[in-house]
Amino acid sequence: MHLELSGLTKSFGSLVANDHIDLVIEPGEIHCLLGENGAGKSTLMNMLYGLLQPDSGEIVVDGEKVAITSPSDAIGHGIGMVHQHFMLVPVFTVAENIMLGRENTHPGGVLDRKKAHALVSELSDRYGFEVDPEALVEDIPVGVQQRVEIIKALTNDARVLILDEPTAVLTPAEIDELITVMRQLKENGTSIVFITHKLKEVKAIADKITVIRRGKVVGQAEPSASEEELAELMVGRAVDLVVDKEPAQPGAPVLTIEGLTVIDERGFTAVDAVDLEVRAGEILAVAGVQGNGQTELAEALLGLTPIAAGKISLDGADLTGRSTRDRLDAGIGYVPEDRGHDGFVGSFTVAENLVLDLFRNEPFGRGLSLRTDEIDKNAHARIEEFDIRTQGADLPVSSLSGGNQQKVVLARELSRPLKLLVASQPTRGVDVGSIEFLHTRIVKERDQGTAVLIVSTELDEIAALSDRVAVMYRGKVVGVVPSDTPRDELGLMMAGASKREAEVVATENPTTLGTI
Amino acid sequence: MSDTTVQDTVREPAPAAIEAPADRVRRLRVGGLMLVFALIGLGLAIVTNGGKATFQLVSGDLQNNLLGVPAQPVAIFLGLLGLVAAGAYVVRRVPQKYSGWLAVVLGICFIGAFLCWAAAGKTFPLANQFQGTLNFATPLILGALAGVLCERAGVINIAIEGQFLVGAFTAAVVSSMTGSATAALIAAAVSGVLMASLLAVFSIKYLVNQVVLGVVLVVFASGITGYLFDQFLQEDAENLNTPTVLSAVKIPGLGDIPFVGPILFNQTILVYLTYLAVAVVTFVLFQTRWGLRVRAVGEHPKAADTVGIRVKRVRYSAVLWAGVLAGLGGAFFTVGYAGSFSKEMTAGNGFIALAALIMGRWHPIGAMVAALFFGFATQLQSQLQIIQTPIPGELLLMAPYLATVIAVAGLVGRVRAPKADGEPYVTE
Amino acid sequence: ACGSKPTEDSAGGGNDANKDFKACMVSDSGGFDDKSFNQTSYKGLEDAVKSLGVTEAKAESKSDNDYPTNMQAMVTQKCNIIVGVGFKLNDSTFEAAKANTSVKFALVDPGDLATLPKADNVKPLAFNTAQSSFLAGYLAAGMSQTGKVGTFGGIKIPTVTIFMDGYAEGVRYYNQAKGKNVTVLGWDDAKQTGLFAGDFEDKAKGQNTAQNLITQGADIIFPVAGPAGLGGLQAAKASNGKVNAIWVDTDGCESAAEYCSVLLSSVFKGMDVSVQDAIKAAVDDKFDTTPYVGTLENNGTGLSPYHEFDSKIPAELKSEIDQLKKDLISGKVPVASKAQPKAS
Amino acid sequence: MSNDTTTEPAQPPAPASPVKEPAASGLPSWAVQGLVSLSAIVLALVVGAILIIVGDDEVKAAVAYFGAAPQDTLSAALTAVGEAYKALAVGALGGLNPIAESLTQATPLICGGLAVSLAFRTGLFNIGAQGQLIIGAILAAYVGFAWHLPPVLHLVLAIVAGLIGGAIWGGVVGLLKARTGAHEVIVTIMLNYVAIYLLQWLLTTTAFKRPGREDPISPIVDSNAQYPQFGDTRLHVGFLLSLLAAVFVWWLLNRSTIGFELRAVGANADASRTAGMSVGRAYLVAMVVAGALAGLAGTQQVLGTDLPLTDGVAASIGFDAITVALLGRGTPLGTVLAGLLFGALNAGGLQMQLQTQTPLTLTTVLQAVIVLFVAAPALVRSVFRFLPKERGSGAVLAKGWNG
Ligand SMILES: Nc1ncnc2c1ncn2[C@@H]1O[C@H](COP(=O)(O)OP(=O)(O)OP(=O)(O)O)[C@@H](O)[C@H]1O
Ligand SMILES: Nc1ncnc2c1ncn2[C@@H]1O[C@H](COP(=O)(O)OP(=O)(O)OP(=O)(O)O)[C@@H](O)[C@H]1O
Ligand SMILES: [Mg+2]
Ligand SMILES: [Mg+2]
Repeated sequence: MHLELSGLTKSFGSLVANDHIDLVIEPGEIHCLLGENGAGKSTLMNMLYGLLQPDSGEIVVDGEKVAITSPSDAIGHGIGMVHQHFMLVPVFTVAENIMLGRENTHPGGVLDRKKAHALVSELSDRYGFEVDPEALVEDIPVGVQQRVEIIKALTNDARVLILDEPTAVLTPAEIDELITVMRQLKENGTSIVFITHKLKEVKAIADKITVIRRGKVVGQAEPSASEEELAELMVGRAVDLVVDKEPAQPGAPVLTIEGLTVIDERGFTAVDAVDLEVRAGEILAVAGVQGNGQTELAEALLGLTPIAAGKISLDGADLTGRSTRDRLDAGIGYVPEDRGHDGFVGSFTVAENLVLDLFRNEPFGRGLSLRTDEIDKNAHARIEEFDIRTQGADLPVSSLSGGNQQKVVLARELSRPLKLLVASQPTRGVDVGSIEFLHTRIVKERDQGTAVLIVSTELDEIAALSDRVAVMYRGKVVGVVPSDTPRDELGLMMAGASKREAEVVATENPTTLGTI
Repeated sequence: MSDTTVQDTVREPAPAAIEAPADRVRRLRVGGLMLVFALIGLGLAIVTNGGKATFQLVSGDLQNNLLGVPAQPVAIFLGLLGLVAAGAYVVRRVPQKYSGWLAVVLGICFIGAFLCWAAAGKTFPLANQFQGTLNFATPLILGALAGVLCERAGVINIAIEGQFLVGAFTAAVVSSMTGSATAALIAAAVSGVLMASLLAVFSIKYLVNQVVLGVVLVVFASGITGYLFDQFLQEDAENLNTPTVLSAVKIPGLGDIPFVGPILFNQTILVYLTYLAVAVVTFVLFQTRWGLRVRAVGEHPKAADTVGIRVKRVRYSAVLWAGVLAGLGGAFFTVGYAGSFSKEMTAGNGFIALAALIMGRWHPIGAMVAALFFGFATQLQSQLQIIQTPIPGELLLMAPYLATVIAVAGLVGRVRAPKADGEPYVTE
Repeated sequence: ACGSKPTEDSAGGGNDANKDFKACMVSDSGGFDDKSFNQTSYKGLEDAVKSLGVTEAKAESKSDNDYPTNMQAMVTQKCNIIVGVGFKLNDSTFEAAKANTSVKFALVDPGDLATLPKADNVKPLAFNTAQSSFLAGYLAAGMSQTGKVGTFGGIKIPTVTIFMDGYAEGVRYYNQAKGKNVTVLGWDDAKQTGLFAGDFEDKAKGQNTAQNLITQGADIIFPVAGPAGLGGLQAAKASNGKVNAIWVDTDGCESAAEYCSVLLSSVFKGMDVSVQDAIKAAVDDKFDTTPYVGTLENNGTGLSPYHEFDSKIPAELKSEIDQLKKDLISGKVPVASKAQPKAS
Repeated sequence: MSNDTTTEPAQPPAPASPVKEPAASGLPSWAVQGLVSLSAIVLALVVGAILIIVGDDEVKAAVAYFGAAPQDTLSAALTAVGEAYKALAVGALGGLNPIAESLTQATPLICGGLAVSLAFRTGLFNIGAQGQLIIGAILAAYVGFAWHLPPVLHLVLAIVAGLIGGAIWGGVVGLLKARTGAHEVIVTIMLNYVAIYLLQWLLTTTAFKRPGREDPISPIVDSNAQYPQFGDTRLHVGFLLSLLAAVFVWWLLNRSTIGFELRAVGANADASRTAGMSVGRAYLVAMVVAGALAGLAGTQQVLGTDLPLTDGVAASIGFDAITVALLGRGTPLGTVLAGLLFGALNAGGLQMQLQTQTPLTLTTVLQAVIVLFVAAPALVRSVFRFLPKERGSGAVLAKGWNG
C-alpha cells in the first residue's frame, strides 16, 4: 500500500504538535520515525489511525485522498496500529482482547470463544509468541502484553502497520523475535511505521528513517548513519551516548536486604528469599524480564507492598514494617516504575508534583499551612536545573510529554539529601537526549555517596549505569555479576539460566542486537 | 535451557506455609466477624426458652404444614456448628477454595439459631419469609440489573430511583386507561427508556457529570411524577389511577414442587421476567458480542475505540436497555404488586438497588444476591415485629441497613468498579 | 377543543357570598395529597369555599423549615382565618397568633390539649380516634373468621398509635363481652410495641407488612400508615375475599374507592367537617377558642358506613356496635389509651 | 460557576491543552461561564413555563374552546407563566425579607454542599450528608434544650456538639472505607436510614420529648443556644458560619498540608501512597471533616430558625446538597453560589406556590432542569448559538466511582 501524508498539522491549544508534516510510506518498507520526547510522533500516528483529527493536511492512500475520522475508518483502509500505551482491557482474557471488535459469533451474537482461542494459538505459533489465550491480561507481564498487542494488530491483516514504541518493554530476545516478525511481514508486502528511541533497533531494521523535531520533519537519514549522527539529528545537538563515569568508590553497605519474601495478591511468591546489599557510592542494577519480582522488590523496599518474611535495613536501622512515609523520611528516594500510575498526580501542577512527598517538610509546609510561594520557588529552580520542558509551573503534569514527566519525578526525588535512591525503569520511553541527562544526574548522585538501586529491563541502561548487576528470575536473584557481562549472557540469565549456562549458550547463539 | 525464547509467564504458587499478608488480614477480619456471629448465635441458643419453635413451611393456613423443632437443642446444635465453621475459617482448616462455604454455613447456622430463639414457643412462617424476601427483592434486582448494564458500559446510574418512579407512574396510568397488563408493562419499559435516554444523552453527548446527573434525574422524576399526580391523577383517580394488579401465574409442574414451588413458581409475570432478566443479563454480558463490547467500553473505552468499536453507540444501547429493566422495576411498585400510584412511593428503593449493585460487585448474580440479602433482612425484621421478640422495634427497623453495612465491611470488602465507570469518552 | 367560549357570568358560578373572607391553610411536610390528615383538612377548606363562598389560599410545606414562612405568608395575604394542619405547626401557629391578634387560627391535630399554650385567637381541633377505633376493633373481632386481627402503623407516633390502642381495646372488649379469644397482631397496647412499616410512603412495603400479618392468620387488617397503608388494602384485595380491612382518617370508600370492596368500614376523623365548622364560625363571627374535640358523641369521629359490607355484617353485630357506641359516649365503657386528647 | 479549574480533581481522559487561550469573545472566562449559566436558567424557565401552561386550570379551560378564541388560550398561558415567574422572582429577590429568606434557605445547603464537595475532592462520594446532618442536629438540639448555660457558651457548645455528631457519622464511613474497603456509597446510603430511624426512636424517649407532649417533637432550644437573628428576618448567624465554612474548606483544600494530601489522594491514590501519604487516613480525615460540615448544617436547622427537633429536621437538604456541591464543581466558591441559587429557588418557589397555587413539585422540576442545563453548557450553547466560545467546556467534573 502506498501511503502519503501531506501537510498534516495538529495543534493542542497554542502548541503545534505537528506542523505541516509530509511523509511517504512505500509498500513493503519499514519506515522508522525518530524524534525526541514530545516531538509529535505519536500525534502524527494517531491522526493516521483516526484517534486525532488533523487541523489541516491530507492523507492519501494508493493515490486516493481519504478521510479517516475514527479507528474503524483506519482499519477499513488496512491500517493497523500498536499503540504506545497499551490498548488492552486488563480484566479481559488475551483471547477476549484479541477478538474484541471483530468477534466471531454463533447465531444470536453469542461469542465463538473456540474460534478466538484457536486464532490466538495459531498466531502465537506462527510468530513464535507464547501466549496463553485464557490468561487475564492484567495477570501477565508487560512483555507478554506487548505481544498480545502485536497479535491484535496482526489479526487485522493490516497493509500498513504502525508500531509506536513497541520495544520499550521487551527483552533483547523478545525484540529479536519482533524484528523477525517485522521482516516476515515486510516480505509479504506490509509496510511498517516503526517508532522507537533505541537507535540500535533502528539501524538493525529500518529501510528509511524520518526524523521529527518539535513537530516538523527535520530530515531523512540512512540506516547506515551512526547512532551519534541519528541522535544529533533528533536532538539538534551532539549527544554523548556513553555516560562518563568514574569507577565506583563503594563505601559501607547502606541497604541490606535479608531473606525478603513477598507474596502477591494472587498468592504467588513474587519475591523469593532475596538477599542483597547496596553500598554507598555504588549503583546496583537489578536486571530481569518484567514480572520477575523486581517491581515487588522495589515496592517492598518502600513499604508499598507488605512483606511476608525478611528484613530490610538502611544504614543499620531496621526498616521492616515501617510506613512508606518513615522510609522516605529515612532518606530513600523512589522513582516508581509506572510513573503515570504511581509517580505523579496528573491533574496536579508541575509545582505541586515537585513537592508531592516533601510538602509537609520545611520550607513547603509550616504546621498545617502550605507555603505556596516556596513551592513555586522550588518549582522554578527544579525546572531550570532539570531542563523540564513545560510552558509553566502551574500547568498540570498530564500535559507534559512522557520524558518530561519522568524528569519531574526524578527532579523531585533528587531534590533532597538521600541515602538510597531506588529507581525503577528511570528512562523508560525517554529520548536519547534526556537519557543522557538523567543518567548523568544519577551517576552524580552516586558520586556524592548515595547508594543507588536501579531496576531496569533495559540492557543498555544497565550497561551504562551499573557497577554491579543482580539478575532476577522468578523472584530469585540468580546471580550478581559485574557490569561488563556481555548482554547476551545477561539476556539468558534473565530467562533463568545460571551464570555458567548463560556463558555457554551466549557464545553459541548470538542474537541480532547482542552482536551489533 | 537452550530455548532462549521461553519466558516466564507463570509464577510458581506460593508455598502453602506462607500466607500473603493481605490474605491474612482478610482472613482474620472475616474470621473475627464470623466468630462474633457464631458466639452471638450460641449465646442466643443458651438463652432460648424451652419448648418448641414451629416453622410453617407452606404459605396459607397457619395450622398446616408445620415443622416443630425443640428450640433450644436445635439452636445449640446450630450455634456449635456455626462456631466450628467460624473456627475452621479462622485457623484455615479448609482449603482456600472452600473457605467461602464456611461463611455460608455459618450464615445459615446463625440465622437458624436466631430463628429458633426468636420463634421459641411461637410459629414462624418460613415460607412467607421467602415469599416476602422475593417481594422486597424483585424491584431491587431489576433496578440493580439496570445499574449493572449502565455501569458496565461506563455510565454511572444513580438515577435508578427516578426510573422506578417514572416506571411506576406510567404503568399505573396505562394500566388504568387500557386495562391491559401487557400495555402497562410495555409502557413502563418505554418510560424507563425515556428516562434512560435523558441519562444517556446528557452523560454521553453533553458530558455532564454522571453523579450529578443521576441525582438530578431523581429530583426531576420525583418532581414530574408529583406534578402530574397533583394536576391529573388526583382529580381523576378513577380513570387514571386504578391499575389492575398482575395476577400470579402458576407454572405447571414447577409450581408443585414442595416448599420452593409455590414460592418461586407461583408468581406474576413480572417476577418471572426478573428471573429471566438475571439470566439474560448475565449471559448477554459475558457470552455475547454485545456484552463483550459493553464491558470493553466500560473498562477501557479508548482500547475499544482503537479496534473500531463505536464507543458512544455501545454506551447508548446499554443505557437504554438498562432503562427497560429499571422501568419494569418501577412497574412492580404499581401494577406488579401494590396497585395505585402515590407520590414518592418508591421510597428510596432505587438507592438500595444502587447499593445492591455495588455490593454485588457490578455482577448480575452478585447484585441479585445482594438484593435478596436486603430483602431477606427487611422481611425478617417485619416478621419479627409481629411475633414480638425482645428486640426493640426501633432497632429492628434499622436492622436491614445495619446488616448491610456489616456485610459490606466484613465480607464484601473492597470492590472494584469498571475502570471507566463515570468517565465520559471524549475524542479529539 | 372546539367548544364555544363560556359566557362571562357563568364563569364565576357558585356561591360567592363571602368572597371577601379569606380562609387559608398551611399543610405540614406531608403535603395536601397525603391521603391522610392534610388531605382531609384541605377538603374541609374546599367544602367551606363551596358552601360559604369564601376565598381560599393554601400553602403546602415541603419541609419543617417552611412552616414559619408559610404561616407568615398567609398573614401577609390578609387571611381572616388560617388553619395549620398537624402538631408540627403548633409552634409557628401560636407564634403567628400572638403577633397577629386580629387573625383567627385553627390547629388540626395539635396533640395533647392540656399542655397547649393559650391564645385568644387559636382554636385547636383534636380528635379522640381511640373511641372510634375501639368500635373498629369490636367490628373486626366480630367479623374475624380466624380469630386473629391485625394492625400496623407507619411510624410510631401518637397520632398513629392512638388508632392502634383503640383497636386493641375494642378487640379485648369483644373478647370479654363474648367470651372469645380474638387476638390482635401488630400492636400490644400494654407494652406499646407493635408493627411499623417505617415510613408513610412505601406502599409496597406496607403491602408486604400487611401480608405478614395475613400469613400469621389475621383476616382483618387495620393499616394506620397513610399511603403506605394503602398497601395493606391492596394486600386484602389480593386475598380474594379472605381478608378484609378497615381504613382510617377518611371513609376509604370515598378516598380510595378502588378498595371499597374490602373495606368493612373506616374510622373517620372529621377533620373536614371541623375545619369547615371553624371557618363557618369565623365567617359568622362566632369564632371561639374552646378546643374542639371530635368524639363519637359529637360525630367528630366514628365509623363510616359499611358500604358493600352492609349486607354481610350480621345485624346483631351492628346493633352491638351501636350499643357500644352509646356506652362509649356515656363513659360506661372506658377507653384507656393514653394518646387520647385530654381536654384542658 | 467558579473559575477555579486548575484544582479540579478530575481530568477528562484527554488532558487539556497546557496553554491558556484567550476566550474567543475576549470576555474573561468567568463572564462566559456566568453567561452560559444564565442562559441555562433561562432555558430551564422555558421548560418550566410549558409545565405551568399544561397544568394551569384557566389554560385548560381556554383550550376547551381553542378553536373559537385561540387568543384566550394564549393570554391565559402568558398570564399563568408571567404571574408564576413574577412570584418566583419577587419571592426570591424582591426586597429585604425575600432576600433574607433566600439566604436562610441557602444556609444549610451551603454547608451540606461543602460536606459533599470536600469528600468528593478526596475521591469519596458522600451520599450521607443527610444522615450526618441528622445526627448533628440531634446532638446540637439535645445540648440546646437539655442544658442551660450562659449565652455564647451555650451556643458554642451546641454547635460543637453538632459538629461532633456529624463528624462521628461521617467518620464511621471513612474508617470502614480505610480499614475494610467498604464502599462509601453503600455505607452512606445505609447510615442515612439508620440515622432517620434513630431520630424517630429518640423522639419517642422522654429525654427528647417535649414535656407534656406525646408527639415526636422536642422542646425548642434555649434562646441562649440559638443563632442570633438579623433583625426581624429569619436569617441568622448560621449563614455567616456557612460562608466561614466555605472559606475554611477553601483554605483546607488549597492552602493546607492536609488539603494537599486530600486532593492528592482524591486525584491519584496510588501516587499518593507512593509519595508516603496514608490513603486510609486521608479518607478518614475527609469524612470526619465532611461529616462535621454536614453536622454544622444540622445545627443551622435546629439552632437557627426556631425549629424543634422533629423527624423532618433534615428535609431533603442532604440530597439537595449533592446537587449543590456538584453544580458548584466541587469548589467552595462554586458550592456557595450553587447553594445561593437553590436557596433562592426554594424561597421563590414557596412564594410562587402561595401566590399562584403552583404546586411545589413544579419548583422541584424547575430545580432539576436548571441544574441539568447548567451542568450541560454544550447543550445550552447548541440552543443559544450566539454564546461566546469558552475553552475546556467539555466534561464538567467528569469523574466516576474510581476516584
Ligand atoms: N491530548 C493532548 N493535549 C495536549 N497536548 C498534547 C496532547 N497529546 C500530545 N500533546 C503534546 O503534543 C506534543 C507531542 O506529543 P506526542 O505524544 O506526539 O510526542 P511523541 O513524539 O510521541 O513523544 P514520546 O516519545 O514521548 O512518545 C507533546 O508536547 C505533548 O505534550
Ligand atoms: N497507611 C494506611 N493507613 C490506613 N489505611 C490504609 C493505609 N494504607 C492503605 N490503607 C487502606 O487499606 C486498604 C488496603 O490497602 P492496599 O494498599 O492493599 O490497597 P490498594 O493498594 O489501594 O489496592 P490496589 O492494589 O487494588 O491498588 C485500603 O482501603 C487503603 O485505603
Ligand atoms: Mg509517543
Ligand atoms: Mg496496592
